[in-house]
Amino acid sequence: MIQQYANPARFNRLATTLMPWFAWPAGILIVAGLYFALFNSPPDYQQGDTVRIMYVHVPAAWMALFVYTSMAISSAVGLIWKHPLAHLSAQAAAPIGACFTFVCLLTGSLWGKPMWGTWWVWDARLTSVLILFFLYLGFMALQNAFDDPRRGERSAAILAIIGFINVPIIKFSVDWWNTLHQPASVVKMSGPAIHSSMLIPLFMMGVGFTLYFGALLLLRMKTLMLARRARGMSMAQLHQQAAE
Amino acid sequence: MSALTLILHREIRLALRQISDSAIIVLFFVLAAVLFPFGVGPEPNMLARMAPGVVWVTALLAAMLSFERLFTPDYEDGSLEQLALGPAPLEMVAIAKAAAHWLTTGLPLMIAAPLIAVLYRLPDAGYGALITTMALGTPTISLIGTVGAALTLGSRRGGVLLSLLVIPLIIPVLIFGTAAIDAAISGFAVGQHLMLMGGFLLGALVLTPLATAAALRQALE
Amino acid sequence: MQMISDFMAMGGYGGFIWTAYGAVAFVLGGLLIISLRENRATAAEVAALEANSPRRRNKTDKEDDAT
Amino acid sequence: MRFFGENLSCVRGERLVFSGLDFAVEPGTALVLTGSNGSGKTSLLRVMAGLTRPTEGQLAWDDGPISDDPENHHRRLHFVGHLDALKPVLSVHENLDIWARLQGGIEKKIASALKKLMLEGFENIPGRYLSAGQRRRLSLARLAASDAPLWLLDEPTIALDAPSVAAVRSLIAEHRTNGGMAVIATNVDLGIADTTTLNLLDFTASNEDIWEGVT
Repeated sequence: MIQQYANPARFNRLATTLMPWFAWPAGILIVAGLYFALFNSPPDYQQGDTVRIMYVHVPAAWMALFVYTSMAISSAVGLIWKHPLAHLSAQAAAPIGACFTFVCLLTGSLWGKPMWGTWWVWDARLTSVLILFFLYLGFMALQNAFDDPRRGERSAAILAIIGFINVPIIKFSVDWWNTLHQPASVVKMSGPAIHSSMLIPLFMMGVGFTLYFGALLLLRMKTLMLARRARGMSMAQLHQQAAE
Repeated sequence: MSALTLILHREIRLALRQISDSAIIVLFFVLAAVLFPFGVGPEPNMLARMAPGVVWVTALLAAMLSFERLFTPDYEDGSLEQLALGPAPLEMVAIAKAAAHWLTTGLPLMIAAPLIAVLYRLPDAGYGALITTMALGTPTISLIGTVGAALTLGSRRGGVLLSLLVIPLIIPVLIFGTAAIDAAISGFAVGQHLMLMGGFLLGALVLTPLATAAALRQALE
Repeated sequence: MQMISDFMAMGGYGGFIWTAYGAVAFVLGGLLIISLRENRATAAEVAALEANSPRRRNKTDKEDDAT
Repeated sequence: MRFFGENLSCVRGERLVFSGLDFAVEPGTALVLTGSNGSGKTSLLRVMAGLTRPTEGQLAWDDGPISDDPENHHRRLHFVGHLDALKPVLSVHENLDIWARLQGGIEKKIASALKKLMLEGFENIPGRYLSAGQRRRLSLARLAASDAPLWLLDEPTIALDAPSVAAVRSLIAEHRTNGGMAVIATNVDLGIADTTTLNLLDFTASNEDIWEGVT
């Protein structure tokens, strides 16, 4: 019987070996990306140097959606095949996704200030990312709202799937809402024309962030498995003392 | 169908015995809506401009208050267990609960909304749209809120948590609800908004019972 | 010196750009550090739990030698 | 119609509560689950009722596993847990009436059920005035009013006085004579004749939790 559940130990060993393979390339790619982004790419003819914020803002936006998608998929796997590790992967990914979303919003606002003169713009994409941020917070809050972690992870898994179905609906509604209330003065953030020399840092940072996510996900999953083991052991000791 | 009506009948009977619970929700809606003029000033055409948004947002927040009591009493006294083990599938129980919530909370809010709109001097053209959008929107809110109630069942601070989970999912309904009223006031076509809201309602009617049943099943595990 | 201060100025937008990059480094770096610290703390907790459950000591020793 | 389970195992709070458990109940038999607190009696009953999904193993009637048609399985059983499912605002009759009609419209059995549990004359009293014993008896009256062949009872005689325990004993006996079967989790000797006993402690796993070996 335990065989079927042996894989936490096996996965744990796998994670330990895989982590460096994610961490080092991530570090190298991000450092290289930073070099290209800051030193080796031309300023935008319109926006000047502020376009350099794009090299962190856009990859963060990609990651915000990518991590939420991975959470929805692993939640579905966890619920359908009742696989505890899938739930752990979603639980481990949530804070990372939330950080990427927060960074995306922050850099978006820092980019908006010099370009449009205000810290926050109710632009369709920024607003959708803001709502995505609430979906992340909702997931994490629900996850921790139960005494039994098993209950928490399953409720949060259902929420992740519902949230994932709603992301396109919210995006559509916000886009539509934004065009309806389009204040004439704000230039629609269509994004600068991507010059090839700008693509390199953008790509590097994107892949670097993804590998960073991979490494951190494995690390956080190992921590969660240890925490579950600690909980199991303390419950077992409790039971043994009760039995004696 | 009889199981659905039986459960619905039970819910209505229970709600009528504690009618004050739904009355409080409507009172909160009225109070919250009345507060805005004190904040932004009584200037008529600004209030008229704000009316659709204020009525819809306060109705939405009032509905949030009532979801925590939807499953918790049954969960605590064991009725939910018996309902889950009854002949009717849990999806049926979910629909009955959402319908009961709409009848005891959604409907009263829908009736109170035009009265609040009068306080805000909403232009006459807006009333028809207000009632239609509430008629399409409040059931969707009830359905999505029932999922939230099932998800937060047995959790600490269920009520506040439920709002955090459910409100982002209801934003599309809010957007098109208020947009429909604004369009009606300025004489534009309202059809597309109402059709979209109808779409949300049908989507919710089909999908949310599945989610609620799944949430209840794992809550009872 | 002139080169560096030009570069730092980033065409007058230096403040925004460096704050943006600084924030990214702070948030992602901070998350990494917190996760590492959490991992160490939980590992220590498990070790402590293992220490005072003698009956299972022989079993987990064999397990540790294996990995 | 035989109801049986093969190689069942259940995890509760990161811990394997029992594993490799088999059981079978035929019409007319009663299975008593014994074992110390936390040994998994309630978990096993909830697994049998279909509330908890076993992490391994299968439950089935003669005509197929319960997962094929959960509603049908639910129609065949009646589960009495620790909670009484009683609404304080509704009267005794109203409480019973809802469940009876949900189970299958057998209102006529309500009067006899109330009499069997010595609750006749209580029909119009609101639930909130009932004592713990009376609430328990009302929960058991719902059992008497249901015609499900399989009864799953979790500590049915808690908070019951002697006459009530006798009433429960005769209720189960009558149920078995008309071909019903019962699974009762209890630590108290109910004095029920020819029952087979299943001690949960024989199936407790080696207390190895699934996160073992994670370093």
